[in-house]
Amino acid sequence: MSKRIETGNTACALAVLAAGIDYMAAYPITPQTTLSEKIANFAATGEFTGKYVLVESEHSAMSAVAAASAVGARTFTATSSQGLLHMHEILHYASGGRLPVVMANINRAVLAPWCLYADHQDSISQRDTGWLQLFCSNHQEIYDSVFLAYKVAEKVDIPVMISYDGFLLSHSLLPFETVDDSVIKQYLPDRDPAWRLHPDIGGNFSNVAMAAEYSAYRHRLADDTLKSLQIFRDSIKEYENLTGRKQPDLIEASGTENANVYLLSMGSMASEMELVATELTKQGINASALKLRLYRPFPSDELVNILPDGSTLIVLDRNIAYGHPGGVLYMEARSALYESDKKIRVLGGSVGLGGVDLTVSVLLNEVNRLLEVAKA
Amino acid sequence: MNTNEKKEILQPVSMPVEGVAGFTSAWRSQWPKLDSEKCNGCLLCWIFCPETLISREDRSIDLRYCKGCAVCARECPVNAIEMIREGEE
Amino acid sequence: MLELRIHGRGGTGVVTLADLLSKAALAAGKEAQALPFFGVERRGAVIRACFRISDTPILQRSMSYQPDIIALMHENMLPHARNEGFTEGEDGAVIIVNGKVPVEAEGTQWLVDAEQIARDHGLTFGWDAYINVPMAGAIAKVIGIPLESVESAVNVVFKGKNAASNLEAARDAYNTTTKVKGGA
Amino acid sequence: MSEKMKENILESSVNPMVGLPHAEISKHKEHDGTEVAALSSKLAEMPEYEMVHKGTGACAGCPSPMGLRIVGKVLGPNSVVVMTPSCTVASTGMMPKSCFKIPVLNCAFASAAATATGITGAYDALIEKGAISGPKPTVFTWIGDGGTYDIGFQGLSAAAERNDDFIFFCYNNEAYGNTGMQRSGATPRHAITTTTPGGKTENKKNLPILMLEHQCAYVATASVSYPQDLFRKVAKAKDIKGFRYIEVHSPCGPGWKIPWSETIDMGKRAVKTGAWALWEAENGNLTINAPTLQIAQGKVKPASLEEYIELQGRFNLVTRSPDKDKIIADMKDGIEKDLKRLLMRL
Repeated sequence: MSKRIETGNTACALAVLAAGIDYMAAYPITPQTTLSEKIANFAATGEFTGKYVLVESEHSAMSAVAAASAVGARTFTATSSQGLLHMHEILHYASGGRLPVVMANINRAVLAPWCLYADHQDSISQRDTGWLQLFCSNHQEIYDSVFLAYKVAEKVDIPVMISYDGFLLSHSLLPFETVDDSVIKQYLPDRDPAWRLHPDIGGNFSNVAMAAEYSAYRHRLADDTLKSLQIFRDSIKEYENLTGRKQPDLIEASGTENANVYLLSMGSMASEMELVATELTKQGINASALKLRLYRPFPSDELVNILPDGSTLIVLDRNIAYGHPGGVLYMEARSALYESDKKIRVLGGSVGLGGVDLTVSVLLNEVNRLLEVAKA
Repeated sequence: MNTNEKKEILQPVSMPVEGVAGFTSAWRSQWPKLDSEKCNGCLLCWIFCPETLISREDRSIDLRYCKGCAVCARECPVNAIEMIREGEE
Repeated sequence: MLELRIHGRGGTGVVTLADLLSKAALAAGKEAQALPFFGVERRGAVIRACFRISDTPILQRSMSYQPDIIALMHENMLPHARNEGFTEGEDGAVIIVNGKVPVEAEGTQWLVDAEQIARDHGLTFGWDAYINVPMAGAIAKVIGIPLESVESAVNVVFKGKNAASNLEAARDAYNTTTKVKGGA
Repeated sequence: MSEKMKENILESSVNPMVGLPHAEISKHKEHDGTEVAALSSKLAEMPEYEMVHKGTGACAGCPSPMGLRIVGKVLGPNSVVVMTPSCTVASTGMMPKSCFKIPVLNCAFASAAATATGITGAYDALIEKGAISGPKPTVFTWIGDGGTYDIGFQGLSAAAERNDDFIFFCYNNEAYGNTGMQRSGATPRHAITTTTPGGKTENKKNLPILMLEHQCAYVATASVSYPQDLFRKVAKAKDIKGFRYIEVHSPCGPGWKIPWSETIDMGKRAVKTGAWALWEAENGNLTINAPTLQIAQGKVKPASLEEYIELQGRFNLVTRSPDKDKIIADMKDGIEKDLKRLLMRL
């Protein structure tokens, strides 16, 4: 294990290198570009030993890695924003085909108008593609998430998307600890698929299904997605045991225990929110920040368990759930708490769109505004 | 090939079988009748049959699947194949 | 925690400067964060980068709006720095300038002729000088990162022949950066 | 649009066969004795292996399984195929059944080439790593003209430029057959399709030439009606590493509005009129095959284009047009020019 300080994209590239990827295809897009460039450099120096194909579009990138995954390869691609939207069709294909592709999405705003900066609209627009989605708030999480993603993806045969904020994480430098290759090998042995596209095995992948077969596959995917929650929990524990390093929970709470006010968010904002909770506590409001690490499937049980009866939950989203007030996390949190006996006031807002800088004071203003609404 | 037998196959995969569309003889209104006497063994019927129904050895036709397209009759240079109305001999 | 904001021009190595400072801070056993801000403009355009150094993990993910230190890669970056906002005066931000004479600003100021140092060590590209390495040396000195840590960072970032001249440049800058205004 | 044209369109869309000289079809046989004799010796030597199971869901007389059978004889069981939405996929059989003995990867419409890129690259990586044992399966695609000329062209062009190691087969039936015969970039001018009820007003693209200009390892045009030529070209392609493109002209019963029995005959007419040219090119070096070369050089008189047009219901608006002679003369002129341009590439 060694401590390094690198950009988020380099942290991701180093993890990709250690994860033993067989096949990668990617197309450049800001702010992902430096990630695929970094891996191209690793390929040029011979450190990356897999096949790396420079395709002509994100649609082709996802098509190629999905196909390579069907052959049994451990595959990786990365994109951002429009690139992710361009992949959308094939995202459904990869999950429906139960192909354990892992992808990094460097969160960035989507058209129109053009905007290059951090915004979660790109990944949340893929919410119902059947992909599992991890979010990161620092470089350590980016690095560790790559291994976790492969671990879970290959166990449940569902693709995983790792999202982290463009520029704020992708291009910033932060320290993180790498893990020795031997430990990673132990955590992530070579992929051993039950089926692969090969003449020795045979099979026609994804030909036309009638309603009954189709719905059975889709229900199975939905069930397995929910079941993956436990696989995530177990896989995080296994990683902790192997590395001896504490991992954040699916929803990581920080700040005051038994707080009255909880601040739920994901991505880089979730880190700054820890400072907001501290600031609120200083002002006499017992606050705790909740960092969501896994967005799909949504860890509802964790959320319900953390929140004490009578508390207030403020949810801040870097996205908009059009047609519903606030963003997707707000929607998700309200849905999770509906069945709970606990009486919890939930308020939500969308902030930081298009990379609007979320300083402690900006976040504090929004939280205070929502707390006023809660009082009213 | 390190195939893990224990793991369940979750991918939507079909396996090859004969007659995916059933016995497609139901699709036809005419059937091809080969006159072995006339046949010169050129094998054009064998190569052009879309359903792989004609034997290269003896040009016998697997009528269970024949859709009656008549390409064999059409392409036979010596008119050794005749299309017969379904139900007639 | 100490917050630094660097004002420079695109294509002059500000990103590498941030990389060097971060690695030097890590070598010195500190927590650090470098956060470059990119516009859509290209080479030559005015850019800024934030750098934080701390004894505890850094949780901020936003830019610095009240930095403790302002680093001007060129004297003419002062209006840009003011535009972005910083507290000017004896109790305000410390200013580090690449130049021969101090800039017209209140408060503590450090001066380094990074341009000349770069040229002395052949760190040029066409008409331009690569001032990022000498600036890293200068900033390191002001914020208290030991020279050995800067040297180890230079050795990580640059390889071969480049490393030697850059090391020299970093040392020169570290040793010649002087406080020209204010402070004790 | 004249009233007469409207009538013709209505008539042809109700019954595509109306007005066709059916009775005469069986009188025209495009065989000659020497050709058959040459064919038969080689057919007897072709491998026994059949890639397609009996009893597919394809239309009667469909050229796609005919072509695949020949491709299968060359490539054998150690091969995998990529398919996009097409007639072939629709006739594969429903889950959990498949009519193909080799593995198939069905992918999204625009993804054919990139999918094959992924497969071939993954085999390279996994074989090198020792995760799977060789020999490497032959990777090929079997894609209609829609997935090749139109929605799939970006990926196709890119895979050719990267020289990815697979064979891209386009089976060209000159329309979107699977969705019920809409125009494609491969539909010839004047052809009626469900989206060009007044006849297509644009020329088809010359995609094989575009592929030739990619300077890839091997590019060839072929026809289901010339099984040996197709066999030989696939065999040549099989032994070449890198990107290979083979376009197989595939006359379509419902699309061309011809009786099922006429598939092969129409394919031969297409070649003998010069409307479909047979050629191949290794690394951009062109060879024009018989009988296209002889037609292009004027050594062999082309077959009747009038008949070729008249026999196809999709050209009913031409057949019935008062300007028929002029239209057909223009078509002939177009074919001659195309062949001349092809000769100039030699």
